[in-house]
Amino acid sequence: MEQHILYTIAAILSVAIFTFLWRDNPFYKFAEHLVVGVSAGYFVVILVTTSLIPKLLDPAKRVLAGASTTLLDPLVVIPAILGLLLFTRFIPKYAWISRIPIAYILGVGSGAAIPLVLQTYVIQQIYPTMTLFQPGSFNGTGALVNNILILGAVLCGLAYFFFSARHEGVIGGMSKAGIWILMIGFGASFGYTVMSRISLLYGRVDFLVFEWAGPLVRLISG
Amino acid sequence: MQRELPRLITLVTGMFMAIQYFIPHKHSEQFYQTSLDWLIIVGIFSIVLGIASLVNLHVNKIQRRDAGTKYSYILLAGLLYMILSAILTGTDQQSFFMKGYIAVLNPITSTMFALLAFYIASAAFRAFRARSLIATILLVSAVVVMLGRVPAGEDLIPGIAKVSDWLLNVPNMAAKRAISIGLGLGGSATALKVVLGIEAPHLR
Amino acid sequence: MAGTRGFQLERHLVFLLIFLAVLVPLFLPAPKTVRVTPEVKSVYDRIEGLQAGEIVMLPCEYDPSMAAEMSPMTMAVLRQCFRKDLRVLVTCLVSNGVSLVESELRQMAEEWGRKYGEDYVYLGYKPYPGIVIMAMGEDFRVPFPTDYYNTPLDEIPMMKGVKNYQNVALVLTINSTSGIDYWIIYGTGRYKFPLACASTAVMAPNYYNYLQSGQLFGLIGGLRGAAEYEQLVGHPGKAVKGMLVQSVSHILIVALILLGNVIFIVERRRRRS
Amino acid sequence: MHRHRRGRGLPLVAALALLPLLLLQASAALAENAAEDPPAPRPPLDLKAVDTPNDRGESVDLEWRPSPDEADPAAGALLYLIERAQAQAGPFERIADAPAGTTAYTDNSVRDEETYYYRVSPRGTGGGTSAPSAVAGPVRSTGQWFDLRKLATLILTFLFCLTVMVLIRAARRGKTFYVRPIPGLSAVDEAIGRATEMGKPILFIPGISVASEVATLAAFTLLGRVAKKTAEYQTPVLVPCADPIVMTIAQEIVKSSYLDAGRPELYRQEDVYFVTQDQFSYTAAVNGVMLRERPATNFYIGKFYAESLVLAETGNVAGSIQIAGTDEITQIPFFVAACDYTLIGEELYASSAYLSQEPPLLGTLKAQDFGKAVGAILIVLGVIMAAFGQTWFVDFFRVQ
Repeated sequence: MEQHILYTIAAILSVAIFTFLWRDNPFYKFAEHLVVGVSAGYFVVILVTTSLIPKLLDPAKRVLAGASTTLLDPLVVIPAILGLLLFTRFIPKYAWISRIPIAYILGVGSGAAIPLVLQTYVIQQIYPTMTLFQPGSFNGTGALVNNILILGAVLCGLAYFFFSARHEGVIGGMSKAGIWILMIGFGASFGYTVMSRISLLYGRVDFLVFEWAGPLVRLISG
Repeated sequence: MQRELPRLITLVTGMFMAIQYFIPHKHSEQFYQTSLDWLIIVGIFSIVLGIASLVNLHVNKIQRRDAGTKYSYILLAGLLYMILSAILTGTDQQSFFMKGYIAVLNPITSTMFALLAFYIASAAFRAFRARSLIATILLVSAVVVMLGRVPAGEDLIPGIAKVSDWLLNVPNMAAKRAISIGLGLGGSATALKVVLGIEAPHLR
Repeated sequence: MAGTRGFQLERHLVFLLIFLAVLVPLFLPAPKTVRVTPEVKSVYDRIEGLQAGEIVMLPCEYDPSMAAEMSPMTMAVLRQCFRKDLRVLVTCLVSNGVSLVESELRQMAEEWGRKYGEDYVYLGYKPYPGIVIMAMGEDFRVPFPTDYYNTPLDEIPMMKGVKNYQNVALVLTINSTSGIDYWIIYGTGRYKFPLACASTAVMAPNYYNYLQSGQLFGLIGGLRGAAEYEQLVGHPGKAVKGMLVQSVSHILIVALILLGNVIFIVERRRRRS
Repeated sequence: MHRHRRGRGLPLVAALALLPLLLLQASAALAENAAEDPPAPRPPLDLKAVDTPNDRGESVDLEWRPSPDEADPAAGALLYLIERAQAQAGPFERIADAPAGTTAYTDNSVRDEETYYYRVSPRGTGGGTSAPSAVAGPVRSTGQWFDLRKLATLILTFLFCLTVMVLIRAARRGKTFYVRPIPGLSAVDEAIGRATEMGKPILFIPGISVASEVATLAAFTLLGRVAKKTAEYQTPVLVPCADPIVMTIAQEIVKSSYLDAGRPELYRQEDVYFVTQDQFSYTAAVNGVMLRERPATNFYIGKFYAESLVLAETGNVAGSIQIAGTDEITQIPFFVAACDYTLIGEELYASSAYLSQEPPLLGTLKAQDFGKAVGAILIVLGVIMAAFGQTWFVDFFRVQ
C-alpha cells in the first residue's frame, strides 16, 4: 500500500516537471524548490555519513578514548584547520584568510592536472594516430583508406585550432577542411545520442503508465 | 601578506603534485592519498558555506516578502525534512530519508533527464537549418546517423547503417582526437598559469 | 546557429509529437515486422532443439542502468526455456545487478508456475568474474558452495549430478559488460562448451568476428536483437515496443528537420522577393 | 574496437587476480581421484625472479618457460605450484598456483627489506608433483623513484612548461603576438552591451564541476573579465553555483572586479549563490531563473554533462543570447545546436587571453600553438617511422 503512496507522489512530481514544457507555472516552481531543498539535504547527509564520520569524527573519538597513541594525528588536524579557516568568510575583516584553504585546493587540482592532462588528452591521442599504418594494425584497402582519411582529418582539425596564424593559404585551406570535419563529427555525435535520450522518456512514460497508473487502477477497481 | 601567502601555497602544492605524478614509490603514493583525504576533509567544511548561502538567500527572500516567498518555505522544508529524517530514522532502505529519495529526488531528476527527449527534437527542428555550408554539413551528418541507428531507417535507405557507422568511426573519431589534443594543451597551460600565479582566481 | 527565436506554437507542437511518438506505441499491438537476423535465429533454434529437462545456463551480467536494453532479452529467453520445460541455472557476476536479475527470474518463474530448486536455480554473485568462470569449469561448488539463498548446492535437487559446464546444454551470457571476453577466453576457450552472448548495441559489432570463428554460436545485439527474439518467442513485449518507439521518434525528428528546412527556404525566398 | 593481441595466453591481469584460495580447493579436489600414478611432468625451464619495475615496491615478477610436457595430455602439467623461501635451501612454502599455459606470475605479498628465493613445480593431470625447477633468487623488491613508462610525458611536459614561461617573459618585455578573431569571444562585448540596453541581468553558469577541474579554472578567468564589464555597464551578473568552493571563489572574483571598476557598492553577494550539488536539481533551479529573470545573455563556461541541452534550450525559450564553452567533447554538439556562439575545444582556454589582450596570456596562447605544431610533426614523423617498421620511436610514446 505504501508503495502506491510513494509512486503517486513520484508521479505527481514527474507530471509537474513535464508541465515546464508548456511554460513556467506554480506546479513546476513547487517541484523545483522542493527538489533543490531535498537534494541539498540529501548531499549533506551523504557527506556526513561517508566523509565526516569516517574521516573526522571516528579519529577524534579514538583520540578521546585514548585508543590511539598520538595525541593529535597531524594528518587529520591540519586539514581540519584548513577547513575551519574557510569560516573566516563570515568575518569581513579576516575574510582574506579563507584564501589559504582555497589556494591549497587550487594548488592540488591544477598541479596534478599539468602532467595528467598532457598525457591523457595529448600523448594518448597522438600515439594511436602514429600507429595507424604500422604493419598489422589494419587489414584490407578499406581500412587503409580510412586510416589515411583519419590522419588527414586529425591534422586539419589541429590546423583549425591555430590561434597565432592568419587562416590563409595552406593553413587556411586545412583549417576550413578542419571545421568541416569537426561539424561532421558533431552531427554524428548528436545523431548517435538521440536514441539514449528517447529511451529516457520511454522509461518515464512506462513508469507513469504501467508501474503507477496500472496497479492503482487495478487497486481501485479490484 | 594577503596575496603572497596564498600564491606561495598554490605554487608549492602545485609543484609537489606535478612531480608526484612521475614517482611511483610508496611515499609518493601516500602523499597523493593524503592530499585527496585532505581535499575531502576541507570539502566537509565547505558544505557549511554552501548551505549557509542557500538558507540565507531564501530566509532573506521570506523577510523581504519578495514574490514567491511561499516557494522558499517549501525549499527550506525539503532541506529540513531530509536532515531530520536521516537523524531520526537513519538512512537504510525503509527510513523516511530513503522514502524522500524514492518519492521526490529520484523521480524529479529522472524526469528532468527525460526532458532531453523533447529538447533534442526542438533543438534539431530549430537549429538544423541549411543556413550555411557548415550548418548543412552538421544537419546531413546528424540525419544520416539518426537513420542509420534504427531498423526503419535501414528499410527507408538500404545501406545507411554502413554510412552511419563510417561517420562515427572515421570523421567523428578524428574530430575527437584533434579537439582532445587542443584541449590538452590549453588545459595544461591554464593549470600551469594558476600554479605560477599568472592567472590567479584565488588572489583577486 | 540558433537563428530565429522559434514561434511558441512550433515548439509545443514538436513536444506534443514526441510525446505521442513515445506514448502511442505503448498501446498499439506490437508489429510483426521485425526482420530476424541469422545470428539471433541460431540462438533461438539451438534452445528450441533441446530436450525437456536439459539445463540452460544464463549468466545475466548487467545492472539497473542497463536494464532497459538487457532485461527484455532475459525475459524472452526465460519465457522460451520455461515453455519448453527446460531447467535454468542463472548467475549474476555484476554486484549491483544481483537483486534486479533475481526479481526478473522470480517474476518469470511465477508466471510459468516453476518451482525453485527443481526447475530453476539462482547462484547470485561472486567477485573476480575471470576466476569464477574458470573455477566453474572445475565445479560450480568451488566459487558457489551455496546458492543465492545460502542453501548448499548438494541439497538442491536440480544440482544433483550437475558438476560443471559439461553437465549444461549451453551457456547464453546476457552481458552489458566487457565480461563477455572472460566467457570467451576462460570459459569456452578452456572448457569447450557451446556459448552464445547477448550484448548491448554498442558492444555487439566487437563480437561478430567471434561468431565467424565459431567461438560463439549466436549473438543477440542490443534492443533490436531482443525485439527479434521476443518475436521469435511469439510474445512481443518491451523490446519490440521499444524499437517501435525508437523508429517512430527517429523518423519523426528527421521529418521535423526536413520540415524546418522547407520553412526556412520558403521564408528566405519570400524575404528576397 | 581493433583487437591487436588475439588470445595471447593469459593476460597478466588474470594471472595477477588468481586467488590462491579458489585454486587450492580445485587442486585438492583433483588430488582425491589420483587412482594410478602416471609419470610426473618435467619442471619448467630458466625461471627468473626480478623486482617489479616502475612500481611502489613490495612486488616481485616471476617468469619461466613452460614445462616441455605441457602439451602431452597424459603427463601434461595442469598447474604450476609457485613456492617461496627466504634461504637458497628453503624451507619452501607454497604461495600460489598458476594454471597451465601461464608463464608469469607477480608475487605482491613480499616486504621490501627481505630477500627471497623462488621455485616452480608443475602438477600433472594425474596429480603427481614432479621435481621442482631450478631455484631463482636471491631477489629483493624495491620501489622506484621514477616511472620510466612516463618518460615521454615528463619530457613533453617540461618542454611545454619551458615554452610557456619563455614566451611569457618575452611578452612582458614587449613582444606582441597576433591572435586570430574568435567569433564567440568578439560577441561577449556586444552581448553585455545588449544586456545594459535592456536593463536585464547576465547569467553566468560556471559549469557543475568542482573548483580544481581545469574547465572550471577557465570559467573563473572568463568570469573575471565578464564581471569587470558588467560593473562598468552597471548590469547585475547572476552566478548560480553547484559547488560551495566554486561559489566562494566566484564571489571573490566578482567582488574584486567591481572593486577594480570603481563600483564596489554595486556588488551584491546574494547574486553569487550556491544552489545544490545534484546535477538535475541544479538544472531545474537554473531553468526557473532563466524564465523568471529573463537574462539578456547566458554564459555556459566550464564542465557540463547531459544537462547542457536542457539549460541551453530553456535559455533559447527565454530569448537570451547564449555563449557556451566546455571541454566535455560529447556536449559541444548540443551547445553548437542550441547556442548563438560556441567556443569549440581549445577556444575555451583562449578566451581569457583573447578578451584581456594581456601579453603574458597571449604568450601562453603562442606556446599552445607551438605544442600543436610539435604534435603534428610527431604524428607525421611517427607515421613514417612506424610504416617502415621502426616501432622503437612510436613505442617511446606508448603509455600503459
